[in-house]
Formats: sequence, structure tokens, C-alpha cells
Amino acid sequence: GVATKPAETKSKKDAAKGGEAKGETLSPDVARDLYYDMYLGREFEEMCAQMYYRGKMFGFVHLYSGQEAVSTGAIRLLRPDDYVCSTYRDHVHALSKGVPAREVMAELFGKQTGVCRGQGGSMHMFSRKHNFLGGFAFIGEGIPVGLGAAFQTKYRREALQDESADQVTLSFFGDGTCNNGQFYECLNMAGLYKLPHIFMVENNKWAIGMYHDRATGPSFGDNVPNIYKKGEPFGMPGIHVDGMDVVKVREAVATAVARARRGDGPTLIECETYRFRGHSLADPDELRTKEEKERYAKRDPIPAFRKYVLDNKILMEAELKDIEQQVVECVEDSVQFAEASPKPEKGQLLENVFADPRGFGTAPDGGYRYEQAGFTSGTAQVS
Amino acid sequence: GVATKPAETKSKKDAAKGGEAKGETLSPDVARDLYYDMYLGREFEEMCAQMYYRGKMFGFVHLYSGQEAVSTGAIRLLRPDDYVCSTYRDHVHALSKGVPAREVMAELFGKQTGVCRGQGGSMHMFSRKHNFLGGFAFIGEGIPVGLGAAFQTKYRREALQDESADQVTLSFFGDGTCNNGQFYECLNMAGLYKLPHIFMVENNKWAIGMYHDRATGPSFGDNVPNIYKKGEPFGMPGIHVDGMDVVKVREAVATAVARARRGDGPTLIECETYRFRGHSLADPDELRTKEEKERYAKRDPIPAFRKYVLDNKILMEAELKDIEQQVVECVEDSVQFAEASPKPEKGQLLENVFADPRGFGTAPDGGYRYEQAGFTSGTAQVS
Amino acid sequence: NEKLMWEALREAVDEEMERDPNVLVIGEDVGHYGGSYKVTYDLYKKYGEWRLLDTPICENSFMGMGVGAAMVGLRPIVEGMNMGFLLLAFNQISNNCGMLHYTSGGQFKVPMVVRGPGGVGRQLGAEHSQRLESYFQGIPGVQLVACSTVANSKSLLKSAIRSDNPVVFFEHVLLYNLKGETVDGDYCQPLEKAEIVREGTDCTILTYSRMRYTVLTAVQELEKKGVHPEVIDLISLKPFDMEAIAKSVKKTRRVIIVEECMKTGGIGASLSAVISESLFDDLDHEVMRLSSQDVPTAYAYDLEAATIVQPEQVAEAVGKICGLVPA
Amino acid sequence: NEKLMWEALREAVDEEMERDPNVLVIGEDVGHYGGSYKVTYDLYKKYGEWRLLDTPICENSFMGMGVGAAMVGLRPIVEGMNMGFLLLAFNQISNNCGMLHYTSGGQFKVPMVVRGPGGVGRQLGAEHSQRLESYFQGIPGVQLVACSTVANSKSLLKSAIRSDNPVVFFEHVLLYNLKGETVDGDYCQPLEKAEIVREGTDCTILTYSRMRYTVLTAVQELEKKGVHPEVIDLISLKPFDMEAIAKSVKKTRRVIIVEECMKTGGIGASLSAVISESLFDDLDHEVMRLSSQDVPTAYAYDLEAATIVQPEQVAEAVGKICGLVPA
Ligand SMILES: Cc1ncc(C[n+]2csc(CCOP(=O)(O)OP(=O)(O)O)c2C)c(N)n1
Ligand SMILES: Cc1ncc(C[n+]2csc(CCOP(=O)(O)OP(=O)(O)O)c2C)c(N)n1
Ligand SMILES: [Mg+2]
Ligand SMILES: [Mg+2]
Repeated sequence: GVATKPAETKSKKDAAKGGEAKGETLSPDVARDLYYDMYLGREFEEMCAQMYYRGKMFGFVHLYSGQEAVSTGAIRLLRPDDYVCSTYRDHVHALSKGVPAREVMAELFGKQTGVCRGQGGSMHMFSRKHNFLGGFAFIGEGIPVGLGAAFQTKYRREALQDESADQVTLSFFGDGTCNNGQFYECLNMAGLYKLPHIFMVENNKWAIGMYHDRATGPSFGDNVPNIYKKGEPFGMPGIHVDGMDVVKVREAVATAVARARRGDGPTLIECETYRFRGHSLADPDELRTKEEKERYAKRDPIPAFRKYVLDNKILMEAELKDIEQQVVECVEDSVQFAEASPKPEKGQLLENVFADPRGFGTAPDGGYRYEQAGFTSGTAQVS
Repeated sequence: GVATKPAETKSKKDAAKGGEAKGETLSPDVARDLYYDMYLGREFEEMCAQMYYRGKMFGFVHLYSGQEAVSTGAIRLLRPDDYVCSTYRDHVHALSKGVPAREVMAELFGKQTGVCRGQGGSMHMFSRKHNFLGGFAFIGEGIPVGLGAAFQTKYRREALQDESADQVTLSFFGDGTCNNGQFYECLNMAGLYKLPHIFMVENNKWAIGMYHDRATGPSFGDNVPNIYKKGEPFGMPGIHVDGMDVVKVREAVATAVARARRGDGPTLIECETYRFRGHSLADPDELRTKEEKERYAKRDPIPAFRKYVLDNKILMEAELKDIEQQVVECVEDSVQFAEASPKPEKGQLLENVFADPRGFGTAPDGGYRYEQAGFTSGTAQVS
Repeated sequence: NEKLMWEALREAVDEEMERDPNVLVIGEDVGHYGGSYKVTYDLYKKYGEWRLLDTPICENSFMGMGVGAAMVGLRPIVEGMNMGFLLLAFNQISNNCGMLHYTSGGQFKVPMVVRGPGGVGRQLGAEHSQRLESYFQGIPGVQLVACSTVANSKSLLKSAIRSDNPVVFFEHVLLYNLKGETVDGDYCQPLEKAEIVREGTDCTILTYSRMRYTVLTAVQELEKKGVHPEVIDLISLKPFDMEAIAKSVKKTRRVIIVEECMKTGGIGASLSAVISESLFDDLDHEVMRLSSQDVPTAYAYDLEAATIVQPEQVAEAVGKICGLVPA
Repeated sequence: NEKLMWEALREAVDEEMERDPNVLVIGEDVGHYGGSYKVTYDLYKKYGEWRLLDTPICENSFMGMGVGAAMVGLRPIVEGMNMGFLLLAFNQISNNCGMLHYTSGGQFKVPMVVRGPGGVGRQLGAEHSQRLESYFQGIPGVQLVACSTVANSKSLLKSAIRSDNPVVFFEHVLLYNLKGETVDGDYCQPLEKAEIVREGTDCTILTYSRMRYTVLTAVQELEKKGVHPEVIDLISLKPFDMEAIAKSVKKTRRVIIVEECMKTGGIGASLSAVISESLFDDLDHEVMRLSSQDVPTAYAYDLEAATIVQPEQVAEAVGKICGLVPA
């Protein structure tokens, strides 16, 4: 009676990983992993921008550059069988969760080899294998979905008496999303049912052209809004963390993960961060001031972490260079892979509409439609 | 450029009405008004129960008995040009706002003379004349609508420079509704735009069969949920008040109304109360314990207020009896009126679908449908 | 072995929960209260509070939670206390139930059932008298099923729970106390197949849900006059069982659709279009469609009755299409 | 006097705001940002922040706030940044925009416009490629209007703003940069009237929004072959302009519907049904309906293109219905 088999077995390193995050210095292994992941996030996104301008990808493409410390700090701490749920700004969360850059890039190129076979696109990355739940284009709608995964863990523990069920789910979303009702509905349910769910708010101060302070009222007595203060009224700790500091994020998330695994319930973490690019590649980005951009550019999490590991002698310059080189190759490889991959066949059009193809119904001349010759050639009108 | 003409001119008594509510004793006039209104609410609802069991009204009928101190305490304080927005449990809010008992009863009987011509029914009472905005059957959906009325006031003041725009809107809803996202979305907008809107939570501890504590998580550190604590995180005072005490409710609302009229924005008021009957007349009411019911029955707001005005010599027994007699007659009269009133004609079927009947479109044989002979006979298929 | 429809539905839920520990029910008052129409009455005593999950009033989020849980292996039955309330969950139903299997390239399944009472009851007012099938039918990737008898309510719900597709399952507020028998054993009725309620020759009446009984009332009278309509209960509102429909239309060459749905944008509109388009040469008469009036459902009894189709209108339409009365 | 469609729409909003101080715009990024497709660009500088109200991201509540404001005298234009996002506001649109005038017995009006970009763009993915008209058409009490040219976008939007009915106004993501002229002066085009795009004799093509151009591309080729379809842009998706439609059908006796909407439950389904039912004897051929495939819109270009109707399919259908090619 176990609901799902974890996609991968639990990492043995889990305990160690959580361990160092309580103020101790990072191990070189962990530091390497974090640097690689942040650097990959940045390089991947910058490559996306290039590819977009070269007409290799279309639609709304939301880049993550600037916010890497959040994705890396949080997700690299997780076990493979933990869950992550994202938004339209999902490439880097997917990469951090282990989805190969090749598959993400190929998805963006609209190729068969893409992680969703070219059917999802930039805003809809999913990877079942990596417990990566998507990729949601609409504001807030991923939060209940993430909550559902956390609920499954709780259900396995409580209803199916599976003591080993201690997976944690992290749902990521932005400051603007915190004004949507689904956020609060889920805070309440998470608190009520003590779900192992972490609300990861990436407060980059803007929701497209809407400045955070114009969208969100401050708490009574405050002059500026503080999203983390929305945690306590819903029965969970609300934590504010510097989202430009990967170590701090990792520490905060480690505490929340431990709490969730213990069965003590959810945590709300507000990460102060910034996006270094427009909202999407279609955004003229005219409203954010130069001063503001410069202020945050100075806090770029990647050079900051680079300096940190060098200063603390955790990694050496040569190692970092090596990582950088590896990342560049990986991203380059992802582009070549995507470029060389075939486009979807027309038959793909109808293949994933229904998990059970009886959903296409019966035909006037008898039998289920999907059984008819040529049905998945993609030319059959569904009606 | 004024958006609307208030339905009635402002009551001169407004200032006085607000005045006494700060701890002073009530004037006999006010006490009479409050007692009349509460007593009317109770008698009206109990008559509804009778009429329902006699097959005079159908559908889901949600009675207000037990909660009168909230409606009376809040709404009797308002000016005629203030707005009130309600839920499916709306009869008594409508009565408090001045809608004649006849029109409410006739609506429940499904008669032409009903306040909505028999088209709305128990859960959809509206009265434009009394700035009574409805009557909303779905959880939470009235809150944004009430907020819209408050927004109109603000708009007239800010965008149309109408200094006299100081109306206040009260939206009423229950404890269960406070778990719906619209509540939070509206708290945020109300705080952000400083709207003259008062969130009136009638916490009667149950949402149908769902006990409040099973539906709503407590704040961090608390053992039980406190809805009023949701106000401050959204930038407004959150006030807890004994909803079985009409004077206390009146005081709390007076403060909030004054704040709103001043332009200082919204308030959240949680009134602890109880319904003396099942959720609706269709509810077997099996889950609430006898003990709980008895505990609250002892706090019945009507005898309590009766005792208060006698003890404080504000009103005399004879006066109260007189009021009670008046109320009984009023309710009796409402039933006779409803009974004697005609049912809707079939032609009514199509009359209020569109404010502008061009919305029915054109006919195959030319011209607008609504211009055709016999269109409103109600037999015309709309398509 | 006679029982009421709510009991049959409850049996379906009970048996499937017994059979598969991943099946659970999510919704308002589905636990302690037992469901607003008793479909889960006392089941929490047997299966516990986690499997009969009483939720706060937040349709969009508990629907989304159901989607997430389904993606990772559970099989939630999400109840709309009244189906209308699921308008608040429209986004989760259309975007996530409906499309996520596709956008994920087939990686994630969403095996969930969304069910509850709908339709026009007795003077429930406009908001509680919704016909969600008209709003939902355009959503890709979901199946829409409407039960109508004690037997099919149980055997279809069992199938819906076992289906790997998201299924929106319509019950009718006025049918919960209908009496009848269920099929013995672990019977699952195919979700995509219509039911031939009554064979006939003179015309084909296509209907579903409570209108099945409105039609049968009319047909009883027509019988006496020697008119023999074939009556088909669609069962599957999406996709249509075109096999059964085509067969009947080819036989009778005359079609009447009787539905409680809105005339514009309703199930009948889609059905009428498909029949006229794909069986044009098999039709001797235009398809006739009896639907609700395109108006909000009024509270007053007479207006409500005038909004939905009555047996007399069905009889009249049959008379017309069969040439018994001057058209 | 040439301008882009977004400029024409902006002019409509500007003129109506100038004319009536109760007109305002509510939505995400309609103020400082000027609207995601620039329809309110810089208007906040002229009218201030209260009249170009930038809202938090809470579609259901700001829609409901619009309803409340409309009930008490304002005339809000509520923008869905992308129409799809209004799925979250479904309840407010269907229950309150649509039904409140009726349930209140005619006491309250809801004079509001709900507008925004919709339709299938260029590889925007499933959620940003919605056809809300299929979901909304069953809602009683609202009018649905789809603009398609620079001229009609302005003159229809002006009418929608002045209408006392709630109007859902569909713009198409791919048409904002279309060039054209607007009608001079304070012209308001009737919301309920179709446009005869091109007179013809051989068949009637009914279409709307961007598919107008898909159809015209096909027709250009057909012309060369001596085929002359009549092309009608519905404009009003609810109610249909039955006067114009019937006139054309009686003339050509052949109907092709071309839409971007879903095949099941789409606008075309309703339209096809109404035509086949009410003009049965005027038809020489079954109505043909070219709609999107009933699938979520894939991201990959070729799959997306295969989902929506292409000009070649229109040409082929015309050939078939006019008997130019073997059926
Ligand atoms: C329901 C819905 N409404 C509106 C949008 C359009 N939209 C996309 S992103 C966005 C801003 C979100 O801001 P935030 O939550 O701060 O996240 P960020 O983009 O800054 O990461 C908006 C309004 C949407 N995708 N879905
Ligand atoms: C959107 C929606 N979901 C569910 C319901 C069913 N329902 C009606 S009242 C109610 C309980 C409301 O409880 P509360 O807010 O405490 O108000 P009370 O009835 O106690 O006054 C529920 C669940 C509804 N009307 N609308
Ligand atoms: Mg942001
Ligand atoms: Mg309550």
C-alpha cells in the first residue's frame, strides 16, 4: 500500500548535507556543488537569451539570472526523492533539481528530446524522474500542486503508516504571487495539516512592472511590506533571509527541511533577491531604476560566493576555473544537443491528451477511436 | 462627475449615533431601535422556519437566529447611504439595513412583490434603494463586491474630488469564509488602497459541519485560531468583540466607521457569536454538542440586551412589550402580504437578463429580438 | 437489493477505498458530516480522517492539492459540495487536471475524480442551479460523465475512480433519493458508452442526467398514442459515444436532444453540431434541441419551471418531428 | 491616419475616459506599465492612478471589486493581462457579472467591460493559448465580442464601454500590431452586428478574430480559381447576429465555420447547431466546421500549427463544399 516509489533512492549524503548548514564552514564538496549549480544557472540563462534573440526559442522566456542563490541554496540541499514545484521562471529550479541541461534546452528549442517532448516549453518544465512537479505559467497555481505532493507524503505516513515517508516539498514563487488567494489558502492548509511543505518566496521586489510596495500592503505599524510576517498568522515560522547569499539560504532551508522531516510542519521563507534582467525577454524593463539595478548588481550572488570560498580557503582559484569551464561546456553541449535533436512528429499531437486513450471516445463506425488505423498520425480531428 | 446619487440623504443623527457608542449609556431612542431590530430579526427568522415547514418557501434557507447582536449592532449605526454586503444568511442584514419585512418575506415566497421580484430567493436579497448589495450564495464572493462599493467611495473622493464621499461599506461573512482566498486578496487591497471597508466576521464557530478549529489553523504560538489576528498582517486593526453583546458590537463598529470615514482605511472585526439553529433548514445539525448549544443559548443577545436596558433604566418593561408587539405585527403583516401577493408572470422570465435588451441579439428574420412582438411573453427561446 | 442513489454512490466510494489505499476523498464536510448529500456518510469512521479529508472552504486550492497528490500517486476523489462551487476551482480544473498530462509530455498522470451535485434543484436560486457541463466541455484532456440511475451511478463512479484520466462526474441534486438496484459484484461500467434506455423507431431522443426522467414521462404518454421514440442516455458528455448515437440516428433519421444545460454553449449544442455535420444525409428533419432557457435560474417556482424543459415540451417536439402535428 | 490595433484600443479607452469620469481601468500593470500590450500606455499620466488602477495579482477579487463598483455607478474596464488569467475570476464573471442583474430583479446593473489578449500566439504554451470564449459562452447575461480590425477594435470597445450590459471583449495576441485606419469622430459600432468582410456567392464562411485573416489568405487563392466565398466576421460571439447569418446562408446555401476555438464546446459548435437547426432547408450541404484540435496547445511550433486551422485547410474545405474536389 505505498503510494509511489521514490524516483531515486535516498542520497546517503543527506544527513551530512544538512549538518554543515548550521553555521559551520562548507565542505569543499558542497562548495563545489553549490558553485557549479549557481554558475550553471547563470550560464544557462544567458545562453537562453542568446538563443531567443537568434530565434531558436519563442514565447515568454523568464530568466532567473540574479536569483541563483535561492535555487541553489535550497534545492541542492534536498534529496532526490524530495519534491520541487516551480513557476514560469523554472529553468534553473529544474537544473538544480538535477534535470539535465540538455533536456531543458531541447525543450526550449521545441524538440522531441526536450524534457516534455517539446509540448511544454519554457513555462512548463516537468520531470517525473526528478520529482520536479512543473513549470506553472499561472500565478499561484503551483502552490496547491506542491502542497498536494507534501500531502501525499503526510498521507503515506498517517493513512498508510509508512514511517519512512519523510519527503519534503519546496514550492517556489514570487513576491507578487503572495497577493493571490491561493497562497493564503495553502498557508492555512499547510499549517492545519502540518504538511512537510516549504513556501519559498523569491522576493525580487517586482512583479513585472509592479513594484512590491505598490502591490502589497505593510503590516499594521510597518512602513514596508514583509512577506515573512504572513507565516505566523497561519501557524508557521516566517523567516527572512538574504536571497543573494547562498549559504544563508541553505542554512534557513536546512532548518525548515529538518522541521518538516520531523513532522512539525511547514515554514515560510522569504528570500530577498533581485532579477538582473527584465521580467521576461519580452519586457522592456523601463520602470526599474538604474540605481536599484546597480545596488543589487553589487550583491551578485555568484561572485560573492566565489569570494567567500576563496577567502575561507574552501576552494582554490583553479578549482573554480575548472568548474566554470565544465559549466560552459555543459551549456554549449546542451545547445548542440538541442540543435541536433529532431522536431516532434505530427503524431505526437494526440499522444498525451489522455493517459487512457479511451478518453477520445468511440467512432461513428464503431469501436474506440484510438484503436482505429492512423489515429495517432495526428490528422484525426478530435471531436 | 459624481458617480452615484446616494439612495437617501444622509441621516442627521449620524454623529449622535456614533457618539454614544464610546462607553456612554445608550439613549432610549437608540435602545428602542436596537431592541426593535434584534427582535425583528429573531421573529422574522422563526417565522421563516414555520413557513418553510409549511411549504411556503423552498431551497436552502439559512436563518440568523442567535447572531442578531452583530447585524443590529453594526448596521443600525450606519447611514442610509452606507453600503452593506451579505451572504446567503442575509434576511436579517437586509432588515437591519431598512429593507421592509414585507419585501423580504414576499421574496422568500417567490412573489412578484419580493425585493427581487421573486427572482433571487433566500440567498439573493438585493435592495438598490437601501444600498444593500446582496445576497451572495457562494462563499467569499461578496467580499470583493463589497470592496468595490468601498472603492467607489474612495474613487469619488480621490479621482472625482468629491469631498463629501465618506460612505462606509460593511461586508459580513462567516468564520469558514475566512479560509477562502478572496478574503485575503481583499484584505490586502483594502489595506493598500485604504478603502472605507469593514470586514465583519461573524464567527459562529461552525461552517456547516466543520468546526472552526478543524478548518482554521491557529497563529504560531497560539492553540486556537483567532481570525482578528489576520488584520494586522494586512495593515489594519483586527478587533475581537463579543458578538452576543449588541452594545459592544456597536462600539467596535463605531470606531471602525469613524476610522473609515476619516479616510484612514479598513478594519477587521471578528464577532464571536453562535447560530441557534442548524446551518440551513435542511441541516440535521448533528455535530454540535448539546453542551455547546446550551452554553451559547445562555448568552442569547436578545434577553441579554433586554435585561441591560431594564437594569440601566434606559427602557421600561412596557416599552419593550410594546416593541415586541409591534414586531410580531410587522412579521405577521409580512406573511399576509407575501401570501396575498401575485406570483411572477411568465413574461418576467426574460425581463432582467440584460439591462440593455439588445443583448438578446438579432433574429433570423431581421431586427433585434427584443423588439419582436411577444418577446417578453416568456415563451421565446433565447439562443 | 434496492437502495437510494446516494447509497449506491457511497458503496462505490467505499469499495474503491477498500480496494486501493491510494483512493481518498477531499472536500468540504466529506468527513464528519458525511457529505452534503451523504455520499461519504460515516466512511471516516472506517477509513479515518486522512482518507476522508475535511477541507477548509478553498475550492481552488484543495482542487490543486488533489492534482498534486494525483501526480505523485494518490487517486483523489474531490467533491464539490455543490458542483457550482467548483467555478472557484476552474483554473485548477482546466489548466492542471486538463492539460498537465499533455504539457508534461505524458510524464505525469492526473488520475482524479471531480464529483458532486449539480443541476437545477427545487428553487435553490441561480447560483445553486448551475450547469457546469457547459463551462467544462471545452477543457481538453478531461472526460465528463453524468450518472442517472442507481445502477449506473455506482458502476460509473467505480470506473471513474479507476480511470487514469481526470473525470468530472456529474450527479444531480434531485436524484440522490431515487430508488433502484445496483449490479452485483465488482462491476465497472465503461465511461464512454451511452445507455439505450428504450429502443424505438420513430425518432431518437438523446438526453442525460435528470432529463432522462423528463423524457421518460413524456414517452409514456407518447407510447399510448403509438409513437415509439428511442431514448438514449448519453452518460458520457465528453466524448460522445458516436458509435451508439450514429447507429440510432441512422435507424430513426430524427433526433431530439433534451438537456438541462444552457441552450447556448451547452452539451446539446456540441452534440447537435456533431450530428448535423457528420450524419447530415441520415437526417430527415433538422435536429431539435430542447434546452434550458439562456437565463439565470430564478427562485420563484413558476419561473424556474419555465426555465427548464418540461415533459409536455418533449411530447410536443416528438409530435412535431414525427409529423403527428403540423410543424 | 494609420495606426496599430493597440493604439486604436488605447484611443477608445482614452476617449471614453475623457467623456465619462466614471470610466476607469482596473488590472495588473495597467497603470505605470501601460498594459502588457500597451492598451493603456501612459494614460495614468493623464488620468491618475485611481483611474488606471494597478492591482495586486488577484484576478477573482479585482474582478469582484469591479462588479461592486459597477453596481454603484462606476463603469470599470477590467483587463485580464492575458485573458486566460481570468479563469481565476470565473466565479465572479459567471455568477456576478452574468447573473446579478437578474437575481436582483433588475435593480443593479453591472456595466463593465472585461477585456484582454487571448487566443493562440506564437509558441506561448498551453496556458497562455486559451480560448476563453468556449468556457464563457454558456454564461447567461453577458455579451461576448471579438474585435479583429483596427477600425472595429476601437469602435466596438467604445460601444462595449457604453453598454449597460457586462461585455467580455476579446482581443487577439497576434493582432495588436496590425495596421489600419479607424473611423473618424465618435463612432460606436453596434456590438450585436456581424461584419460582411467580403461578399460572395459560392459559400458562406463564418469566422472571427484572427481567423478572419487565415480565411482571407485562403480566399485570395480561391479567388484566382474563380471561387467566391462570402466571408462574415461574427464580431458578436454571443448573441449571434442571426439576421446577417441567415441572409447569407439563404444566399449561398453552404456554410463553413472557421475558428480558433476548441472543436468541442466551442463557439463554432453553438453556431453550427443553430444554423443546422434553424436553416435546415436552406442548406445544400452539411455545415463544415474547422476548429482547433481538442488538445492543449503545445509549445513546439509544428504541433502548435497543427493544432489551429491553417489557410490550406480552409481552401480545401471550400473546395469540398463547393464540389470542386471529390468529397
Ligand atoms: C493568474 C495569473 N495572473 C497574471 C499573470 C501574469 N504574470 C506573470 S508573472 C507576473 C508577475 C509575478 O511576479 P512575482 O510573483 O513577483 O514573480 P517574479 O516574476 O518576480 O519571479 C504576472 C502578473 C499570470 N501568469 N497568471
Ligand atoms: C464557494 C462555496 N463553497 C462552499 C459553499 C457551501 N457552503 C455554504 S455555507 C458554508 C459554510 C460557511 O461557513 P461560515 O463562513 O462560517 O458562515 P456561516 O454559515 O457559519 O454563517 C459552506 C461550506 C458555498 N456556498 N460556496
Ligand atoms: Mg517578483
Ligand atoms: Mg460559521
